[in-house]
Amino acid sequence: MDRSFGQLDDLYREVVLDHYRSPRGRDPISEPACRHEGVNPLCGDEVELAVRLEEDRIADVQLRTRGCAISVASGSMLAEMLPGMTLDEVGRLGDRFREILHGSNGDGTDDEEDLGDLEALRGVSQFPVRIKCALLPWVTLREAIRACKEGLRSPERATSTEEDSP
Amino acid sequence: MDRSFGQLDDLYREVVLDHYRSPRGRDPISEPACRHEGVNPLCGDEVELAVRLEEDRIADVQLRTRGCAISVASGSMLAEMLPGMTLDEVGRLGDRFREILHGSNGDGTDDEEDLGDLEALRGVSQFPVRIKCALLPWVTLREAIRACKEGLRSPERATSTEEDSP
Amino acid sequence: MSVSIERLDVRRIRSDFPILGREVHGHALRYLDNAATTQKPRAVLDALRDYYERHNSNVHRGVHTLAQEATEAYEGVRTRLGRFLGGVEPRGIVFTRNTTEAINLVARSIVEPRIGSGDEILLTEMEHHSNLVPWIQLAKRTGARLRHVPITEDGRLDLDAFDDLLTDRTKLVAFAHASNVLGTINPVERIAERARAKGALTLLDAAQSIPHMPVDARELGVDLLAASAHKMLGPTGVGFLWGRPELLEEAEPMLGGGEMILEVHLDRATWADLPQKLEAGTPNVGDVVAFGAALNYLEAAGLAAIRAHEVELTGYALERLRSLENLRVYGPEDPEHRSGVISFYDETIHPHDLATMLDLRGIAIRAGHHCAQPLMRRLGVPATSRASFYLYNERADVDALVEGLEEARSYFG
Amino acid sequence: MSVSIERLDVRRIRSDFPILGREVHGHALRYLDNAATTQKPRAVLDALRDYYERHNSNVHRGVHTLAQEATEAYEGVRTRLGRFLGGVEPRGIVFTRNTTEAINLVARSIVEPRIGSGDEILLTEMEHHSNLVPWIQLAKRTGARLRHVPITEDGRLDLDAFDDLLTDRTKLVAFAHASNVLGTINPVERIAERARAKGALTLLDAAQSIPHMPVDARELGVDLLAASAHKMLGPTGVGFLWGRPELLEEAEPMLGGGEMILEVHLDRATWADLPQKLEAGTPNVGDVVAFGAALNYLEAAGLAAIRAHEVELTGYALERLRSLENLRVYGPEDPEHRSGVISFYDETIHPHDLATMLDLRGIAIRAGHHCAQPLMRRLGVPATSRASFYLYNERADVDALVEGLEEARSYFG
Ligand SMILES: Cc1ncc(COP(=O)(O)O)c(C=O)c1O
Ligand SMILES: Cc1ncc(COP(=O)(O)O)c(C=O)c1O
Ligand code: FES
Ligand code: FES
Repeated sequence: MDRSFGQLDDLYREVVLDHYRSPRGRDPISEPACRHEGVNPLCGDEVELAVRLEEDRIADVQLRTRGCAISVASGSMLAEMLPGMTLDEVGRLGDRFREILHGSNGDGTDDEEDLGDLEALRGVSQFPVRIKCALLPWVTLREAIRACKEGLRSPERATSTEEDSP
Repeated sequence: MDRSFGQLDDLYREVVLDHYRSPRGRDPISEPACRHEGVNPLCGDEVELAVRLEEDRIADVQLRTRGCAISVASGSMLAEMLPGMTLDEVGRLGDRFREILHGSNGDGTDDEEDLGDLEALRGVSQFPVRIKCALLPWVTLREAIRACKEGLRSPERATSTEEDSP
Repeated sequence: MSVSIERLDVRRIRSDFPILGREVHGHALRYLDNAATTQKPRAVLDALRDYYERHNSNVHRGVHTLAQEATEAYEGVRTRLGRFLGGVEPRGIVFTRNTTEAINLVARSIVEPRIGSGDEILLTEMEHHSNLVPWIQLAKRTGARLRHVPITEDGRLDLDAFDDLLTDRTKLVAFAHASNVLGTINPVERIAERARAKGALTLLDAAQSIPHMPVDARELGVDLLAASAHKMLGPTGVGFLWGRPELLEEAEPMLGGGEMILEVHLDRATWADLPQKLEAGTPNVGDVVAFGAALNYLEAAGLAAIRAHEVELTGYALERLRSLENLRVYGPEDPEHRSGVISFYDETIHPHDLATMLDLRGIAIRAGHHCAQPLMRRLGVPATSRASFYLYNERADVDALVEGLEEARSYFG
Repeated sequence: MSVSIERLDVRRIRSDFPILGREVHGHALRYLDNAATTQKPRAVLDALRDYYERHNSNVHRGVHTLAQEATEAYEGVRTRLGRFLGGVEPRGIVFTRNTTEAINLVARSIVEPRIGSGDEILLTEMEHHSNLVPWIQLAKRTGARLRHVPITEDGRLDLDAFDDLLTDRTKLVAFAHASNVLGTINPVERIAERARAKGALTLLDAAQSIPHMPVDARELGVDLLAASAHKMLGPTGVGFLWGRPELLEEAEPMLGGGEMILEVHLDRATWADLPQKLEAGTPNVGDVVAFGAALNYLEAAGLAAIRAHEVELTGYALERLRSLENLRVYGPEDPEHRSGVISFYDETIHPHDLATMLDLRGIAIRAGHHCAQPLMRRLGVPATSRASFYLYNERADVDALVEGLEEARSYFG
């Protein structure tokens, strides 16, 4: 039997496993925060996410993922990277992340977003049914921010139904 | 193109066509008669049948068939043959007729019913979907007789759903 | 129109259909029962086999490779069908068993929740039982009233009567695009436009049109549309409903079970998004995949070319049949106004006797009420004989039919 | 029992299934997702192809040769299935798309007309969504109340609780013969007997039992029984309901349309006899015919032999899985009390990660809620991993599964 972990290592890179084993963003954040609970309908897994904005910047993110290694790692990376970023920057980063998940290599120009650890999730593009996993925290974040903008402060439960393929 | 009517003639023998072209049993019969209207659900064709019994003998049969050549001919033969027969004889004849329609050749003994003209419908056995056609008047007759026995005198409409195969 | 349309290469097409090489009673099969169901090209049978030999798995939710492949193949046909219908959203397409189930789904899921006694459903006298019985059942459940657009002597819808019958009480107009008995092609756009103006929904029974001519669901202006794969070179067991997604979103699922749910508790449940919401249980994956191959085959042949071929063949058949004395031929005169379906009636020979006689010559036609008993009553006959064409039929089929009919007339006459 | 049962020749059986020769990610496919759907032997695919290449036609009412052949083939499988179920009347068998549709048919056609608010329907905590959602919908329409038999710690029905829950208000007891998650085989006869004594109808969801063991519908004593062809070597798109004919005779058809009628007027209609009455529109003829070949294949292999093979394999798998630490394995201990379905849960590795990892080794298992969300809640897990066996599985499949699982544990642990 083939004992190499070739393709497997593509999906679960060391940095992904590290985020999975010790996810960031678990500490409670101070109010007022906007909350959202996202569900991946494929598997029923859930992310509870809270975000605190300061003007148009993300001040703090907290999240609790009941999910697979991919969704947990993706959420952990998000929690680590986002604080301090403007909403515009977050939007661009999310777009770029979606792109590489759908297998685009970018146009090679220098002004592409720096994906940081998210880069390590590139391998998910080879596992189409798992793309929803990687996007689950992002979709939940988007809804939480929308809730903020609409002045909602109470947690809302909704479903991430973002399509995993174009 | 093959111009022989071989198989066709098996189904539509001359005597069948003769009954079809000038069906017997169309004259009104005197009351009290028992009536039944039979329908072939395959095609929606109908037989209106009236029978007058004298004790356990058939005195008179009248029928009006809106149907195909097979059903019309079968009904016409019935009208011609039955008057004067006892109900027992009619029952045996009907059974024998069903048998040959289902392809049985009988046991070759002498006491088999004489089928008379009905013999000419033997070819129907090679056309399974048409067996219902040949049986339509018989099924209707059975219901009319049942109506007599139950003391019903008014026409009843019902459906012949006799199975065309065992 | 002066669009140049490729002529069908009927000889080549025929060689794609294995069953056409078959003999019946010692004669080459001449299949003229296409309104009942159509034959299948090798490409469809290959797709079916390939699916089961290489990809078969249950769809959705599965992580393993076969499950992913099966899901992609299945959902790919939904997208493909969306293009076939003129570019509609795939989530507005629900796979059913057949046209009949699609119409029942509309009745239960979409019409029933919004109709009450006093409301009316407008049908026509030329409908197939599949577009009559679900409404009879619905009327019984809800107290809604059924009205029917009458037909004219030459077998068209009486549009003046339609205009009168369409009122503020009309909640739905459900009608056939092409009649499976008369061949009549109905003026869908006009009907849909008036219905829309009155605020009534429209459901098009496209079982006899989509297989035979270019159909653009949105251009027609109807809200809902139903058809069957088996009448368009696809396998039995697949039909579909297309509907405006907004309408389907409000729909109350007719069938509950796996696949169509979001969250299930013992005492309550929420529904998945479209289209899964309306597809309960394991779908007919294999046949849907094969249906995709049928769509490819039809588009490769060209729907406009198929239509032109059938118009020509129908014109020829009408001409030959009309030359026979004492034969009633139903439906509009002009083949441009009809599909490739021709019903006829001869006083001297019962349709079933004719069908049996033709079968002995290898010619398959249908005899009966064609699931349109009310129309038979309107025509004043118990049954008719019906020949119906498709892309693989040829003039020789028509010649054999007419010759067989003449023979039968002389035999019984 | 000391009946001698032929051992399956698994090697020969495997060679009958083309897909088992396939590679996935460079490894031989090891298909352990049989509870979701099963693979098809060549004989089934040949029957499907032969039908379309030689006999394809619409069924019933047709006089021509193809129509007769198609009708005989289609109705022949109904008779065949009646024998397979232990010799039941063919007219009590209704072909549907799948188990789900069969259960919905029972809900709409049989239970709905005889139930009202205050009445109760008794289900269990281990049901598949297909045997939960139709009743949730029915309860909403009728005001009937749903009750659920709880399960014990080792995944059996709590029969004492059942006895208490079964009352004079219970109109229907609907339950799975074998659980698609726990593998538990439920004591059908005992349940059916008590239900009958209380005057309640019984519906058996046999989707996970009929494919895997001898089942005699009448001996079990239930009134109604549903299953899916695709879980028993047959094609997708076919399921069936068997019911006591007297019950089906009273049924109010769920779907209206062609085939199921006797007489149609514009405003009223009467129904055909059983079973046509409950099959509206063109049926899935091709797949039903192929399903007949699946039944032949299963009987040739022998249902008792299949059962014995699965018990042995399940026993082996349970033994190996139970030897792993910190792995929860659900359901009864004794393989004689369960089907070839094994669900397990490992705190350290998410079922979907495991399924992906195994897939990279060619091993197809299912991860998720298995359309049994309430049961997942009862077990206190969001999802489980599930391996499920069939006649073509072998010990090497179990070995690969366990090895892959150990690998995954060391990878993530
Ligand atoms: C116990 C049980 N019931 C019902 C079903 C539903 O079967 P289908 O999807 O074929 O309708 C399944 C299959 O997943 C099952 O395992
Ligand atoms: C006009 C029309 N509507 C509906 C149907 C029903 O189609 P199906 O039997 O595939 O449901 C037919 C086919 O006979 C038809 O011709
Ligand atoms: S499997 Fe549920 S989020 Fe990944
Ligand atoms: S076809 Fe109607 S009775 Fe023969």
